[in-house]
Amino acid sequence: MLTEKRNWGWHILLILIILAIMLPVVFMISNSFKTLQESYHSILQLIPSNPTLGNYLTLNKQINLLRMVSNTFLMAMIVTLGKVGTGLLAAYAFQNFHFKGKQLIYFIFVATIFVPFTTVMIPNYLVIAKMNLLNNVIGVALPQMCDATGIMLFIKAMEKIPSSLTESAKVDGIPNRRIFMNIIIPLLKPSIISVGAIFFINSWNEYVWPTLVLKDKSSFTLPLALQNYISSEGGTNFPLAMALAVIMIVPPLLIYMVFQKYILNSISSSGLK
Amino acid sequence: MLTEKRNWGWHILLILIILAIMLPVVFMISNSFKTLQESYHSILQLIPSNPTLGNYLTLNKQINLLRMVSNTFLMAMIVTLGKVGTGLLAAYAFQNFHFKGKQLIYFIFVATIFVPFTTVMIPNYLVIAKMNLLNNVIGVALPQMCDATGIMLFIKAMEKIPSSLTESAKVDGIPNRRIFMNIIIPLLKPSIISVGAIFFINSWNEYVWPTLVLKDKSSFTLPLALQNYISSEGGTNFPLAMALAVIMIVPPLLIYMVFQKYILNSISSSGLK
Amino acid sequence: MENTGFPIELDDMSKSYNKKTNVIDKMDLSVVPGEFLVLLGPSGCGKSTTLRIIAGLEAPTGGKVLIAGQDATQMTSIQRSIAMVFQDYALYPNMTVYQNLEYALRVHKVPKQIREQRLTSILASLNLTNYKDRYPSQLSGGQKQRVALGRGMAKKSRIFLLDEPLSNIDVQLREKARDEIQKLHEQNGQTIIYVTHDQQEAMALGDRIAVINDGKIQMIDTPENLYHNPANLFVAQFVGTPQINVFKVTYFNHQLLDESGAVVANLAPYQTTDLQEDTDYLVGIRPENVSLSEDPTGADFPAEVESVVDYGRYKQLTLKVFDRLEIKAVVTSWDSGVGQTVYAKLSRKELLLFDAQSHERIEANQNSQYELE
Amino acid sequence: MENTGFPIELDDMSKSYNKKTNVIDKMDLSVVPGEFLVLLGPSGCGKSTTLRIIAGLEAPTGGKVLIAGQDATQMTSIQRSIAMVFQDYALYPNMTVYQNLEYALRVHKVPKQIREQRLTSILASLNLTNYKDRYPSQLSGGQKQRVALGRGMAKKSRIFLLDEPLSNIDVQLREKARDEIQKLHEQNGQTIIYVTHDQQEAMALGDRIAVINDGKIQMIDTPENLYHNPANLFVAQFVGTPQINVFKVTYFNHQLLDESGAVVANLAPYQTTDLQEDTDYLVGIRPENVSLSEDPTGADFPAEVESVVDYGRYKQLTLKVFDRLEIKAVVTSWDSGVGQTVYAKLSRKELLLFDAQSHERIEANQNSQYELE
Repeated sequence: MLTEKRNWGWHILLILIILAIMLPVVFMISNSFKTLQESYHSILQLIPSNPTLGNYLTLNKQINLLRMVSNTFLMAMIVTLGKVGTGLLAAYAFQNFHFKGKQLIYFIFVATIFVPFTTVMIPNYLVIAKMNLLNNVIGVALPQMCDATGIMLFIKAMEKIPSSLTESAKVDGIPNRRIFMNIIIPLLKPSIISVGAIFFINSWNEYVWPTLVLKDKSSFTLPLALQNYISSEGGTNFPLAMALAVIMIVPPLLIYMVFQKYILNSISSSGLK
Repeated sequence: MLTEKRNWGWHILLILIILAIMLPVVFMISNSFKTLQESYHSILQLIPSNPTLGNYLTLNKQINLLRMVSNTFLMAMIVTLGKVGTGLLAAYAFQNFHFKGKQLIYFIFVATIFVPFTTVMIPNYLVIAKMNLLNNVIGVALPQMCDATGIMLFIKAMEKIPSSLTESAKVDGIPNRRIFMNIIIPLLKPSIISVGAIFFINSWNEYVWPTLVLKDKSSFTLPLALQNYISSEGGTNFPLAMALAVIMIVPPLLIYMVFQKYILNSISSSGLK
Repeated sequence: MENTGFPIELDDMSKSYNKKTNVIDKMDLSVVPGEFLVLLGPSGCGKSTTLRIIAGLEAPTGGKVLIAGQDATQMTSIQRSIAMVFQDYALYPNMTVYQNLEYALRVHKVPKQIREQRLTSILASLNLTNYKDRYPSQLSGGQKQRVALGRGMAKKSRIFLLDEPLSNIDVQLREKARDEIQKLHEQNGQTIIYVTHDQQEAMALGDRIAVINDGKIQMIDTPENLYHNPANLFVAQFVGTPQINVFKVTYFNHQLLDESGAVVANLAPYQTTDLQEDTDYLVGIRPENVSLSEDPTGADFPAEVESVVDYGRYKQLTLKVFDRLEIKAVVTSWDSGVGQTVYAKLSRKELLLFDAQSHERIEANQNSQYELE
Repeated sequence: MENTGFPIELDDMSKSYNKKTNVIDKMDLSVVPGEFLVLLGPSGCGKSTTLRIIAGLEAPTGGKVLIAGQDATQMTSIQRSIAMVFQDYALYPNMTVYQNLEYALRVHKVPKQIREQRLTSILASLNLTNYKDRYPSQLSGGQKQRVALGRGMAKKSRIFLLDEPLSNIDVQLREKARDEIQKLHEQNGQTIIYVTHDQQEAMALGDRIAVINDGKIQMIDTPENLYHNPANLFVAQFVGTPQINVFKVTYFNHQLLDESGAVVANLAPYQTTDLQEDTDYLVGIRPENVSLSEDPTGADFPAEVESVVDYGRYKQLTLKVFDRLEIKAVVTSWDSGVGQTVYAKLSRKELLLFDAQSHERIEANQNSQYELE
């Protein structure tokens, strides 16, 4: 092999980046097992000197964890399914039909990606309020369901499917509905799963918008509860918040583990050796 | 052409999705030109009956817009440059060097995408506090600078560069540093610009994390100011908030317009006809 | 052979993508029912676009396409009765071989029993019975190509379009694949339009070959006529390997003179009233029609042997003539070495002359042939 | 021609990607300084991997690679002195033609004046002077291929590796490109290793050709010997187009018998002590060595003409023999039609016999040849 010199510089760099990305997670997990006292004294210490499950037990007493997880899950699932569904349909329409002004519409579509969600929150809030969906998980999910990002990602994925496949089906007189269901969807499976996973975690993580819509504690999602613990009056209980944070990262990581094959493949088709 | 039937269903669907995505933006712009009174009465009316610049003038009196825009811009630029830089270097290292445990590290890397930022905020906050960077834009930017998403996106983009290019350079004895600077970076220009633009807008839009770090009004970013207007005591002044929102979406859209060629290309290489 | 093919007619058909330049320029073409027509040309010449327009995948921007006498723009895919094989085979990766063949029939609600019957016999005839439950990714190139053929056959269409179907399989398998396509045509009698850039493939398969360049049909004729009586320089150069030798000559006093003044060929014994005195022409001679001898008697000009390549069945020589030009000659046996001077004679019967400007062939008319042996 | 090439030696070299199956299996190969060696084989045979290992782009998992007598694993790219042309040309899209040629020299700090001098002459010799400021995307396939060659030449290396450099350009241009590569070799005297799957290209270029299959060298010899004296059935079938006719025979009482019992060839006049009585063999006969006549006298067996394809320079016939087998024959002229019965004679001198199991050629030894004319 042509290994002219050992590339130390590159390796050190990679290690630094890895540390920077991973350390916060390690701290989070570590502190969730510390007592309040220990975390005050030595919050940056990696291994807790007296590991305790106390924080998790306290948490379980203070809030209805199960309800909160299912609230969050329900909202994230609705948003994910909605985004994936509309994204797939719109992407297929964009790819296969020709209409006037298509390029302009496409341009505007992509532009909406550059409109911060924060700025459109208020108009959305008004609509949700008029629909009487305040304090309702559906109300949180609805305005997030259409999203240009999904359309773009699926257009990109569809471009990798050879056009000869749809053309061959068209010559054979297969209607678009069947082409979409029988050929496009099965072939996009890895993209659908990985894009869906990303949508799920984004929605799972969403904090600002739910704050606006959900006022009632019973409809709280996990990020709201976490925020409450952080900014609670009378000072933040860090280890308690960290325990909630650990609970909050488990479902997304489970999804990642289950679908890792598809997710890793859709990022790097050749796989990294 | 094989137009067996007019595909009305698909077209109607596309129009609905377009409306759902675009309407909030239109409402936002429209209401920013309404008086407070009109917005109370007919907030969903598209065309203001008495268009006024009043909201923008009030805003300019109440807060230091210029300072806030430059705060936000500075933070977003630092984050963007940091993410793009580390992402490019790490992606190249992943692609070109072989080391033990590479697959495992890659697996963990991707896993960090599935860790909600909300959950790692507190460990990050502690580090920033220890570094005395609270109330400082740099403190907001630093923990966002390393991000596995950037690495993944650049690995994906690098995979499209034929490996024969780097191989040819290696046979000719060109060192990795030169290959990276003279061949990879120039060829990735469209990806760098469009990924950078997405990073910029995400950072521009970031609200939760800056709330934690920035307490002093003089270091506020735009999303914080907007949030303040929305949740201000004594009721929300909607038209005023909308005017601020309009100001907030202008810079990202400008970036999109300037770099549209690269951004649209990186989404759809063939271009949509 | 039952003749069930539809006729196809292109009438002044044009295609443009940018409204400025025509990819296909006012093409007229009439395909006889049951004919095997090959569209031959270099990449980008418009041959694939022509096929795609006939298939209905693209719309012509001018002129008409008639299938079985009807304007094709108004026809559904069922009325067109077209099956098509794509260059990349376009097999559905998520379906097995059997499902690939069955899919269109199932969508069109052909009864299960008929489907099974038809597909079983097609799979058997293509030696694919053992592979029917495999997915395309588990097949070799040659097998994929046969599945694509089979899928086209399953439709029992009147027209079969093939777009470079052999370009993705190994050279060693192509000969066999050609034979299969030929047999398929003999058995089903469909009208076949076959696109290729490979002139050998075209010669082996086509009843007629349409040579296309720059969106225009340069010549349409049988393989034999294409080779021996090309309509213009492009056809002469595109068909035949190694390429025909071409050099510029001046006609003067019954002789063809090289630029250096040397005599290339003396046409004195032949009537040459078609040629203008003191005018430039291009002369073309195929490598196998350059005969070489060590004896100068009766030869046209001396030539120095630069290199000899042994292809086994024949040997190909590169010769330097007039101290300037390189020409190729093909011989079946060659014992002399490299560097030697030999004497070349051009077969008068196979000598082709082209107009120096238009590159059109100057055909010998019946009254005044420049060659008469 | 100055001979500046390095010798290359592969010593028991193996390569495996999964630690189970060897892509290259204990290969021994010795390339003489200044030799033009072609690695020929079907896709996936390991020929490209061999080239990449020599280039240092991959490491062998077993055995050694010696360049100029030194173990290559320890050598830097400068010591190896290798230039390489890739199948896709690997031109840097962000640099002009001139910058592409100049890049490696600039990085290695060759003085500007020397660079300019060297590149100007290379560009001129490849007819690229007018294109020097163009970007690769503005070039045709043939031009890109020449730029890739030029970039390799700019290095003045001792070894030149080419990986299917002509597979991406039009057939019509390949002949010319071959000549260019041949000239480059004559002028620079580098050791050239050239990978291709095209047997015609291999025959035209190689001093020697190594035929590779399944990671093993099947035969390494001159083009002529490859064609006339193949070491085994694979080589016989891979080299030559149309493919050699092969059928199973039994040797019995000085005769080769078809499965149906018909006599394929009577070997009585020849000594045949190498062959075992009542044993199966494979007989191979190239299409041009099947001579056809309407007269049964002296012929081996009758044959029915199934089809005739006119390739211009020659005609290729498909014949049905023994009511079962199809064989091909190549003739230069053929006036009779299809469906007729003719009589075939196989040239004894060119008849090849292979072991039915091992597929190794049974060579006539000096004392007991089965053919002796």
